[in-house]
Order: sequence, then C-alpha cells, then structure tokens
Amino acid sequence: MQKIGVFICWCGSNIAATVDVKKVAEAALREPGVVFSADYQYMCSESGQRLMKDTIKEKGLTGVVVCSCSPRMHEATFRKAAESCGLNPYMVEIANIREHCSWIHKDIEEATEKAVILMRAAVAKVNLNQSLTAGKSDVVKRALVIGGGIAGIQTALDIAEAGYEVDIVEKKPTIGGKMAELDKTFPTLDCSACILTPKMVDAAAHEKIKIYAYSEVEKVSGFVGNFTATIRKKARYVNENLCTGCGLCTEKCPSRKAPNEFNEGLNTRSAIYIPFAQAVPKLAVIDPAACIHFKTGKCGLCEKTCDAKAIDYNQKDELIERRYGAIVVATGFNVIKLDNFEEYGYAANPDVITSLELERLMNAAGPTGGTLLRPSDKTHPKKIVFVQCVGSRGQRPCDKPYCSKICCMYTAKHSMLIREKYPDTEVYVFYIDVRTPGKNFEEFYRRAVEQYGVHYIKGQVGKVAENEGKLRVYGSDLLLNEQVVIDADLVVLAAAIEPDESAKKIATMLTTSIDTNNFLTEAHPKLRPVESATAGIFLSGVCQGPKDIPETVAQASAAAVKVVGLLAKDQITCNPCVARSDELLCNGCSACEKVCPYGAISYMDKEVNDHGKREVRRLAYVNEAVCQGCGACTVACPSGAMDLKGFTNKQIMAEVDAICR
Amino acid sequence: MTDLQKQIENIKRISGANPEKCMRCGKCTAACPNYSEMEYHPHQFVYFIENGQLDRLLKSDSAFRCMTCFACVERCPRDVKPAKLIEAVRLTLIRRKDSNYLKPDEIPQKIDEDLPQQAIVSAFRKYTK
Amino acid sequence: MQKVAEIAQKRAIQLLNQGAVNRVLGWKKGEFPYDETPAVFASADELKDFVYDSFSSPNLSKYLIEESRKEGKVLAFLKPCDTYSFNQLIKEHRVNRENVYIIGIECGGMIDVVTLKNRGAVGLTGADDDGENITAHTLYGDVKVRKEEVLLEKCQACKGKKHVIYDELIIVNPQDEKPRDRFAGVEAIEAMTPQERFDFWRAQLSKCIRCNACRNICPACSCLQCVFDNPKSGVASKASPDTFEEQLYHIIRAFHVAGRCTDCGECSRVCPQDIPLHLLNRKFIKDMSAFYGEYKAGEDSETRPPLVDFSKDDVEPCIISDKGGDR
Amino acid sequence: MKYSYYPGCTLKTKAKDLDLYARKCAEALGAELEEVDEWQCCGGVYTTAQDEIATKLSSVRALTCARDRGQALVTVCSACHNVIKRVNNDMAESEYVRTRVNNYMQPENPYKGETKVIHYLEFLRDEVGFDNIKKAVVNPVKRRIAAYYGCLLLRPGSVMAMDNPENPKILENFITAIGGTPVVSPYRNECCGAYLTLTDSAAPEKRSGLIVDSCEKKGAEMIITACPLCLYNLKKNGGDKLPIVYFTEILAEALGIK
Amino acid sequence: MSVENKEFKPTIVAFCCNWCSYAGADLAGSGRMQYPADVKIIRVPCSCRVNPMFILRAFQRGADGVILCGCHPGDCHYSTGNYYTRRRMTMLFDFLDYLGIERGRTRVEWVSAAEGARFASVMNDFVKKVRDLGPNRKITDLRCKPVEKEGE
Repeated sequence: MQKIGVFICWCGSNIAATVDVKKVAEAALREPGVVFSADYQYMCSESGQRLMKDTIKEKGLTGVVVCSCSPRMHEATFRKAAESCGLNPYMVEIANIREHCSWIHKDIEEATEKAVILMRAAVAKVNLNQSLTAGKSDVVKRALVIGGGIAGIQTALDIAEAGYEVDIVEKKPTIGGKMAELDKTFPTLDCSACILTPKMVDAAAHEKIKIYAYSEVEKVSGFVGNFTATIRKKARYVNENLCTGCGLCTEKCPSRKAPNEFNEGLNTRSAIYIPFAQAVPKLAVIDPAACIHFKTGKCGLCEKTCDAKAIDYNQKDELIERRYGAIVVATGFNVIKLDNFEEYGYAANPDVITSLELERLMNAAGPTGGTLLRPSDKTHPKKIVFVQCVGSRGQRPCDKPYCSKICCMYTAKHSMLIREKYPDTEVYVFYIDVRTPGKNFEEFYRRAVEQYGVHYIKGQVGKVAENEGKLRVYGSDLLLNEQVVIDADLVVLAAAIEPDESAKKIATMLTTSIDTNNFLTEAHPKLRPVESATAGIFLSGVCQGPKDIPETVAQASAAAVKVVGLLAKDQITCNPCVARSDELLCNGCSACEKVCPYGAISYMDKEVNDHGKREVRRLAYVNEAVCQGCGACTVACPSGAMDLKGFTNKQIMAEVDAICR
Repeated sequence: MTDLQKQIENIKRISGANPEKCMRCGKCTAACPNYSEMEYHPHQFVYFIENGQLDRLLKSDSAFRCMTCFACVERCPRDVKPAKLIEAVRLTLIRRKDSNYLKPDEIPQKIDEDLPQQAIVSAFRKYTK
Repeated sequence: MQKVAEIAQKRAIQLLNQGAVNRVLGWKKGEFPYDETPAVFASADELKDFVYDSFSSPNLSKYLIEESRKEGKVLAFLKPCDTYSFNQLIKEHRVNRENVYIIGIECGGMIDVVTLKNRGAVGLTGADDDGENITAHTLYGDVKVRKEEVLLEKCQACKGKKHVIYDELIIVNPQDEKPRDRFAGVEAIEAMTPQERFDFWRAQLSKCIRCNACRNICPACSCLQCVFDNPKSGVASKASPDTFEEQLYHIIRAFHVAGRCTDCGECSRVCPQDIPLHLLNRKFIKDMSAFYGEYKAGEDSETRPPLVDFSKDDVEPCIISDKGGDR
Repeated sequence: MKYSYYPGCTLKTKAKDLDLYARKCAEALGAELEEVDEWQCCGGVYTTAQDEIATKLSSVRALTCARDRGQALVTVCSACHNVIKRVNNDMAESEYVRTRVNNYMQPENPYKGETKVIHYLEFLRDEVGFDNIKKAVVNPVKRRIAAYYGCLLLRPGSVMAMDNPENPKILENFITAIGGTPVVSPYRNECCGAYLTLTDSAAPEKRSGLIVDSCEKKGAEMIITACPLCLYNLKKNGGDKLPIVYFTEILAEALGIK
Repeated sequence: MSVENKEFKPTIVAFCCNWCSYAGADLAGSGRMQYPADVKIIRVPCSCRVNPMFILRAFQRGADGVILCGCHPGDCHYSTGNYYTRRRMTMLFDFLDYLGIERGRTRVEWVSAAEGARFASVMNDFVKKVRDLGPNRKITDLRCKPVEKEGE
C-alpha cells in the first residue's frame, strides 16, 4: 500500500477563489492510500516545495499528488523536489485544478466537486505508480553528414572544430553542391566560388573530416548515439589513391558529348571528367554511359594517357559500414522540372532559361567564359525578361504551394549585375510580390530599381512565343490593368526549388518525417528547428525548407552545435516512460512492430520460463533508447503484453474508474 | 442580403470558382488572347466579384467578349478559374428577362456560306438563354 | 466425398511411411459419428480412424500453433477457408511454416448437425453426401434433404473454394464458386433502427453463458494468455456478473480480432447458445474493406492488417455520425 | 474493333470532308465506326455553369447509347469532343449534375460517366498506334505541316487529358507518322477567336491572322486542324497564305484512299 | 424529457494527448473559456495510447460520453500516432453504433495546442449532445436479459 501525500495549491486566488481547497484536502484523506493532505498558498514557491519535501521525509511518503496548475507548468518542478529528498520523481502526479477547473468554472460548488474528482483520479493513479529509472546508452563519438553542399560542409567543419570525427557523404563526384554553381551572392555580390572553395579545401584537409564523395547512404539502423550506416561508394573507375587530378585524360578523351552537369547542361564534357577546376576531391571519374570503352570495349585512351596508372575499368562499387552517434541530413534542393510550364516556352526555346542556368552563363568558369550570350545564336541579349514565381505559390498539382524564398533576391542580383556589365541591355522583371525580409535585402532590391533602372512590373507572364528570333512575352501590368507585350532576347524563369529527390528515401531510412512537399519536418517549428522528430537526427539547409546561403550556414552551425551537444556526452539518458513488453504474455505477432514510428521494437527468440514450462519464443523487445513513449504499440497488442510505463493500462483505467465513480 | 450580394453568391455557386484564392498575379490577363477587345480583363472579373463590384461587370459587355478558350483557367497557378466566373457573369446577364445578347433576326446578315453550324449553335448557347 | 477421404488417408500413410512427415493432423469420429474432432495420428495404424466427410467442420489451423513447434514435421489437411486462418497465423509468426506440410483438401460445404436434426434426422447415425443431397441415416430410417438447406452458416457464406496456401492439393470433384453474399446479415442489421439493433443484440448477447467456447475455438484468439484471464491486465474479474469483463467481453473480443479474423465461422458454429457471433466479426470486416480498401485477412501472409496501417487521407471517425440515422 | 461514333452536325453539313475521311480511314485501318443512334447536336460549346442541366442532355444521350453498346465513343470535331468529354466528366464526378440529369432523362440504367470518350486522334495514337499508321502509309506526305490544336482539344487539361496542354505532341507525331515534317508554332494552342466570329469579327481576325502568320514564318506549307470552326476562322482571316485542311483529309491522302 | 435533461449532469471523460489537446485545454483555461464541469480530462501521451478498452471501461463505470482529442492528422508529435487512432476509433464507433449504442456518446476531435477556443466550443457542443441523449444505460445493459413484457 502506498503512503500518499496530497498537496492542494491555492495559486493565490487563482484556484482558491473558485475551489474550496479545504474541502478538497478533507476529501483527499478519505481516499485509499492517502496519509496526509494539506493546502498551501503557493506550492511552487520555495516554502511550498519545502512543505512537500518535509512531509515526504516526516511521513515517509511513497507517493505525492499535487493539485495545482497544469503539469505542463510545474510537473518537472515538483518531481525534482521529490527527487531531492529521495523519492522517485515518477511517484509524483499532478491534478490540474487550475487550467482545467478553477479558471473555467464560476460556481464554487461545481468547481470544488470537479477538483475533488480530479484529485481522486490522480490519487488512484499514484496508487499504481512505480518507481521509474531512466535507461542509459553509450554514444558513438562520430557524426555522419549526408550531403556535401554548403550546409553539409559547414556542419561538418563546426563538428570537426569541436573535436569530433565527422564523415560527409556526397552523391556527386565533388562536394560543393549548388553554391559551387553560383556566380555571385546577394546582397554583397561577392564571388560564390571565392567564399566556398576555401571551405571545401578546409573540409578536405581537416584531420577529423572524412569525405565520401560519389557515395550514397544505403541503409541506416540503430538509434540515437548508436547508428550504423551502410555507405555505397560508387565505382569511379579511377583509383583515387593514384589519380593526381592532372586532367590529361579529360583532354584526350574522344567522347565529348555528355551534357555537363556543372554547367546545367549548357555545354558538354568528356566521358572521363573532373566536375570543375576546384572540385574536392579533385579526381577524375568515368561516366560509363558516355564512355566508349564501356560501350564497345575499345578506346582505352585515358588508360594509355594516365602516367599514374590510375584508370581501373574493373573497379566495383564498395560497401562501407560505419557507426555514428548522430546524423545530419543536408541533402539540399533542385530546381523543379518545367514540363508543365510550357506556356513559358522553356522546352521549345533555348533562349528561355532558368536562373540557375543564367548563373552559369554569367560565370567566368561557365560555358561562355562569363560573357552573357544567348544560347541559341551566341549574341548579346539586349532585352531580358525575368519571370518570378514559376511553379512557386501555386495550387495545381504541378505547382509548389510554398514561396521558394530565394528568387526575389537572386533576380534582383541578376538584373543588377546585367545592368552593371551591359548598360545597353534593358531588364524587365515580372513579379507578383517582391519579398525582401533580410538584412540589407530591401536596400539591395531598391538599388536594382533606383540605381540600375531595372523595370519591375507587377504582374505575371501568360505566354512566351518565339517570333522571328525574338521571344514575344505576353504579360500583365496590374497597376495599369493592361496586358503588356515585350519582344525579348532572353527570358529567365525563376523556377521553384524543391527538396532533392533523395530526401524522401533518406527520411524513410531514418524514420523521420517529411511534409507534403517532401521537406523534412523539424521537431518543433519554433523551438527545435534543426532537430528532426527522431532523436539523433538533425537537419541542415534547404532539405528542411527553402532558405538562402546565410540562413543555411546559420542552420548548419546550429545543427552542428546540437550534434556536438550530443557527442559530448558519454552516455545519454532516456525517457523512462517507454513501452515494455511482458515476456510471458507476448505472442510475437509483430503488430506492435508495425505501428512503431521509430523502429524501436525488434524481435528475438528467447527462452522463457512460463510457470515451469521452458520454451523458446519469439518475443518483442523495446529499445528504450529509441522508444519515445507514444503508446501506439500498446493498443495494437492483442494480448496486453505491451504496456507503457508511467501510463499503464491499469493506471489509466484506475483514473477512468475514479472519474466515473 | 442585397440583390447584388445574392447575385455574387449565385455566381460563385454556379461557377464553382473561388475568387478568394486569387493571389493577384495577373497571369489570366497576361494569357488572355482577346485582351484587347475587353473593357474589363479576366483578373478584374475575379477582383470585382471578390469585392462586390459586380455591377461594373454587369454594365459592360466584356463578358460577351470572352472566347472561353480556358487559357486563363489552365494557366492560373491558384486554380481560380476566371473563365468560369466570366461565364457565370454572362449567364447572370442573359438570364434576365428580354436580355438575350444575340437576337435570332440578327443572324442572317451575320453568316456567310462557309460558316459552320457550330459557330451559330455555339453563339446561341453563349449569348441567349 | 468417400473417395476424397480414401485418397487423403492413403496419401497420409504414404508420407508417414516415407518419413516425409512425422504426424498427421486430421479428423476422427467423436462420441457420435457426426461430432468429429481434430486428431493427431502418429502411425498408419492410427490413421485407420481418419475421417473426412461433410461433418469435418473443425478448422485445424489453430492446432498447428502447438503442433508446428514440436519436433519433426506435421501433415495437416486444410479446407479452403482453413488455409486463410493458417496464412494469418503465418503473418503473426504464430506457426512454424517449415514444420507443416499442408494438403489442401476439397470442400463441398459442411453440414450443420442441429439443422439436420431439426429436419427430422433424429437419432442420427451417419450421412451420405452426393454433393446435391444429404441422405441422413437415423435409427428410424433414412432422411433425405437438400444439402444447401442444411449447410453450416459459415458454408452458406463460403469465402471461396480456393486454397490460399498449400503444398499439395487433393481435389476430386472441382467445386463451382457460387456467388455468396457474406454481408447480407450485417446489412440487415445495419438497416434496422438503433433501438432495433440494440434490442437484437441485447436479446442475443444476454444469452451468453461465458463458456469461452468462441474464444477457445477461434484461430485469431490464440494469445498465450488472454487479457480476460490475466489478473494483471485490469480487465479480468471473474466474480461478479456486472463487471467490466462480463459486460463487454464480446465487444473487446471482436475488436481484438478485428483485421485478423478470417471469418472462418467457428465461433458461431461452436456457440452452445446459438449467438450469431460471426455477425460481430463480419461488421468489422465489412467496415475495413469499405473504409480502407478491400482486405481479406489471411489471403496472403504479408499485407498489413488495416488496423496496424493508415493512410493520410483516411475517413474521419465522424463518418459514423454523418451516415445519418436517428441522432 | 467496333467503336461508337459521334459525327456532330457540322460534319454532316459544312465539314463533310472531316467526316467522310474519318470513316474511310478508320475502315482502312481496320476499325468500324458505328454512328450513335439518334444523336443530337452537342450544342457546340460546353456551358461551364454547374446549374446548366438541359445543355448537357444531348451529350448524355450519346454517351448512354455508347455505354449500352459497350463501346468507346469516338468523336472527330474538337467542339463536340470538348462538350461530350466534359459532360461525361460531370456525370462521373458531379453528384449534382448526375442526379439531375438522370432524374430528367430516366434512363433504364442511370448514367454515371462509364463511357470512354476518345477523340479520333487518340483513336489513332492509342488504339491503332502511330507505328501501324506509318506502316499503312502509301503516299508519304512529304510536306512541312503546322499542326493547329486550338483550345478545345487540350483544355481544361485535367479533364481533356489528351496531351500536355502547353506542349502537345499528338498532332506532330501524327504528321511524322504520315511522312510529313511537323512545324511547331508557339500559337498552336492559342484560341482562333471561336464563335466570336458571329458577333465580333475583330477578335478572330486578329487571332487567326497571328496564328497563320506564325505558321508561315516558321516555314509551314500547310496547316492541319480538327475543328471546323478553327478551319473557317483560319481560312477566312489567314489571307490565303497557306492551305488549311482537316487532319483526316491528309490522313486519307497518305493512306491512298482520297 | 427536456426538463429532466436540464438537471441531468452527465459524466464525461475526455482523453487528451499531452502535446496538442491537453495543451489546448490548458489554453482554454488560461483564456478563461467556459465549458461545463462535467468534462474530466485524462492526460495520455498520444491519442494512440487510448485503448478501446478504456472507453468501454468508462461507459461501463457510468460515463455518459467519452471524447478523445488528439493532434490534427499530420501534426502528431509522434508523427503517425493519430492516424492509428483515427482508424481504431472509426472502427470502434461504427461497431458501437451497430450494436445500437447511441453514436452521440463517442467522439474524436483534433484540437491543436493553439486551439483553446475550439477546445472549449468542442466540449460545450459535446456536453450538450450528451445531455440531450440522457443517461447512458445501453452499454451496461447490453448483456442483461430484457425485462419480460409481463413483468412491467
């Protein structure tokens, strides 16, 4: 039998004005197990807590019920107080007689009666409470970063600087991501490569960082502090220990028709290639789909050219298994496909391009050497139309419902750069809204209008039709209530961005959730923006939602801090209110496993002694470090073997009984 | 509810379109092939209906200038369906007493030898009740 | 039918002699020729008692939970509907498939002895089945009835003549699939007013004597220990007739087997009080298929049962009140 | 294969060629088009208001006939196709329209949008197959041909579902199949002015002029279309720049049955 | 009937998930939004923790209505818990209806932590509906023999 003490808080007049606290205290003494009751002005105060602690000691209480405000306010306070004087914190329960009673009722009699019932339910529960101890599990002191763009690089650098090992897995042959493709960055217009490539080199050179480029995460098992990942290192057909990155093979390669990914397909590359001059790792890679040797068995020029003898046509994919304490997802984004937006003529006209393609056309390392030329006839465009919100903010199936966030600013940047370099070129921007929240962003956009004379037109484009070498753009000007027609030389579409297609697969692998747009979901949109709902999985960059470079870097560092905070611990404490399966009742039917959102339940064959009968049975086993305590499994279990500590079937039914008595 | 409000509600109902979804991008007007012949343009139909200024639309013959080509419906990113609103305005006009836009006795002088039947039946369906 | 039994018996002996199986799970006659019971035969000699005819209604699947865990291999004869139960048990990891050799055996429908007796076959000593008609032999002479009229409820609502899992088949007389409306009974109750429904079920469920026969026969109720028998569950309380357990036994049981019940009909067959328990289970089966897509428990051994699955655009529970009715 | 066939009134009068060659070609390609019993004019345009019930009845009549025969319904005229396909969609999707139409018509079996409505072009692409047409061609049409879709075949894309409404390929693939070279004009899916020709000839003049101009500038030698009204508008306002014919006619020519 | 119902004070058990609905109820309290004292809340970690047995237990012990509140579908703190709740309760409620038990006595509502006002209005509405139904008898009577006609 428990020895329970019941403490009723007045909360000044917040409770006491509507609930007759004395009456509740009297009623408490009539409940089974209750050996003490008292009311007090402020239970959460120092003296209130002292009253509770003293009583626990004096009366040897085994359980405590505090009738006060919501447990969401002070449950932790009272549990800590109990713990400080030797009572297991999980022997304390709160009856919420403020938010759920005194504040919503006016009639004293009615409120008092309800308070008594709520107290009674809490007492009934405490009578069945058991001491709970949080489990502990070891932490592997290494982190995995999936994705080697600016987000992944920054996260990895910060974790490594704090002294922990970190691996970057990047599916492309080089790290750098989308930022490596950009020409300049807003709002300062500094060169993207100049600020990114040193970080790429830092990452490669850091003794704590290991880069798995041209690799993908294939499988992840385990839980916070102790994940195991299988990494597939795709065959480069080039021995990375021998290749010096000299690039001679790429010059000799006779197959030169493959679209150059780094230049968004605006020009071509050889079958054996180095993605770009500052690639990290700077190693050649063979694209077997384009390579003559792989297609016909002949050629072999690269092998003959390579003095380092690095070419290895027989190289195979390699599977590597590594253990990690934490995982950061930094899978980034892509520009959407424009198949369903052909009113803008993207497929029909080479001179209708995306903004990312424009970045390459303006970049000194791009296909035109930095001179802005139309893809069709390589002439200078004299009139350029920018179209905003292509695929963003829409509601059709092909649209993205969200704002892609970066387009307003990069379009201002593009128009400014063009006007700066080619003052005779006219620039028109069709916009629905110009969104510039960010430090120096509005000023930047206004500079484009005021200083550089970019024509901003409030409206959208409805059709782009090629006409005698020009692009006839039909748009609307909503301030004039008119349709406007512009014969342009180049049309640039600010296509929506979407999470990289790998995000969905990785989310499934990590049992973390994604939203309807395939962005990974943060644990709390305000207070836990870089953590996923799954413990030990963190989010960095655009995989979580559209953001620009400064925001991405900020989130990357924030994710790194969370990782470091985790890796700094030798062991982690788990939530003790987790599911537990009764071995003697478990049928091994797997129903619980199927509903567990965290993959916390596994099965093992184990010998049990069922009342003298020894046999090997298939039994559910809950990994307490992974279980978050939702209880889905308890209901799925037909035999009642699965129960939730702290919220057991019997406890909840006792509460029900107390309320319905 | 005033008569105008009732008419607006009816237009929203029979068109199945929701002008509140509009985000004012003007793509409908940008895409409209008959822009130059209309006093009010598709985006204005949407905006006027949303703002209770249906009377302005009812006084204009813009509704009869819409070719119902559905370019605005197809391209509207918010799925507002401007052409359906325009058609509902047109029906509001012709469903009034004695207000057919096209009178049968006007027909003979309008047709030539090659004109397909389709044009006449279509016009009747669009312009008369 | 006679022929099928002979073939089955012969094959069982053959497999035993070959050492391919160690035991045979089949049926043998009980106290009366018509109350056949499941039996395990360990030798050719014992197999002399093997029977298979229109009274071999017991579903043998549940016995395989125990049998498949023993040493060696067991041969089991499963009727088409029994194979669903077996598949469902595989899905729930309750049977060891490797230790079972399944012979799917043809079934032309099983006879309800009570109905047969009510048709005048008092003092029943045996019966012949020609597929169309049953000739019942009684102490007082033969009684001939149409088979269709004396079928068990579960056979009247037959799920089909296809075995969903087997190692080999014994089919002498291929059976036609007759279209059966399994849910007519449920629909009839749904069509009643709430008060009529309540009166119906109250009349039925108040007959229950809590003998637990329905639970003990049920292949889905295969828990090592039932919540109703476990004092720790907070549900079990044997003493008083107005306890939670007593009052809500059937609702809880139906919910526990929802999504797992293969509608084998054994519960209704064994109920000594003739409570149409299958109408409880079939309601769940009907609802699940209506709300979450066609699902047949035991049709395969992989598909997730609807209650441990979800879809983001599932119907809301308020669909029940939106369906109309009195309140 | 047998199909129900809905010609429509224009094909019985001003657009006899469109009808004639459609039938001949189908026969040559091994399909039989059975005219729907007692069909009535579809009304020429689909009225989008959901409370327009009467204007949908004639389409439902044709659809029900095809359903009862267990055949797909083939249309040729773009306008008829647009009206019938959209009414069919209403009957399948809109409870409001379905109950009212069925209440009014009282068919033996209520009609619920069961019939598959296919345009003749879809019949060529999906039922016959462009590859088979290619094989059947005896006189390859060695010309540069611009396809003009108009609006009715493609929009609304979610209902018509013939092709990508902003980047259709079906007519271009058709042209390639019969041995021609497709010429793509950006205005191929923009409206010709439609029935406005009766009350307000300025619009079709401008629109059709633009379309024919664009095709000519792109180097087309002829324009093909599926719609009698498009054909009329383009011809009337195109200044005799290019020959404009029905796609069935050119198909007949290629198949050597003209 | 109506006079009697005014005096009838139903017992209503509300299961609220810790993350959304319980917080929503707290918010209703902080906003001093009134709803009847008949409602007693039991805190559970997630709506999916609610076993149909708890609901039946409540009825059997004298509850007149049981309401289950969770995060909105898609917002579950545990990602997927409420999706299971939704299926289980749809099944249970339809089953109870099938047994002839008033469907108005059970309900599932999705209430977020921000919807204090909605929590109050949901409770007001539910209490009103249950009051109109009167005391719960059917579920406890389900297995009792009906009183014979002559006996009455």
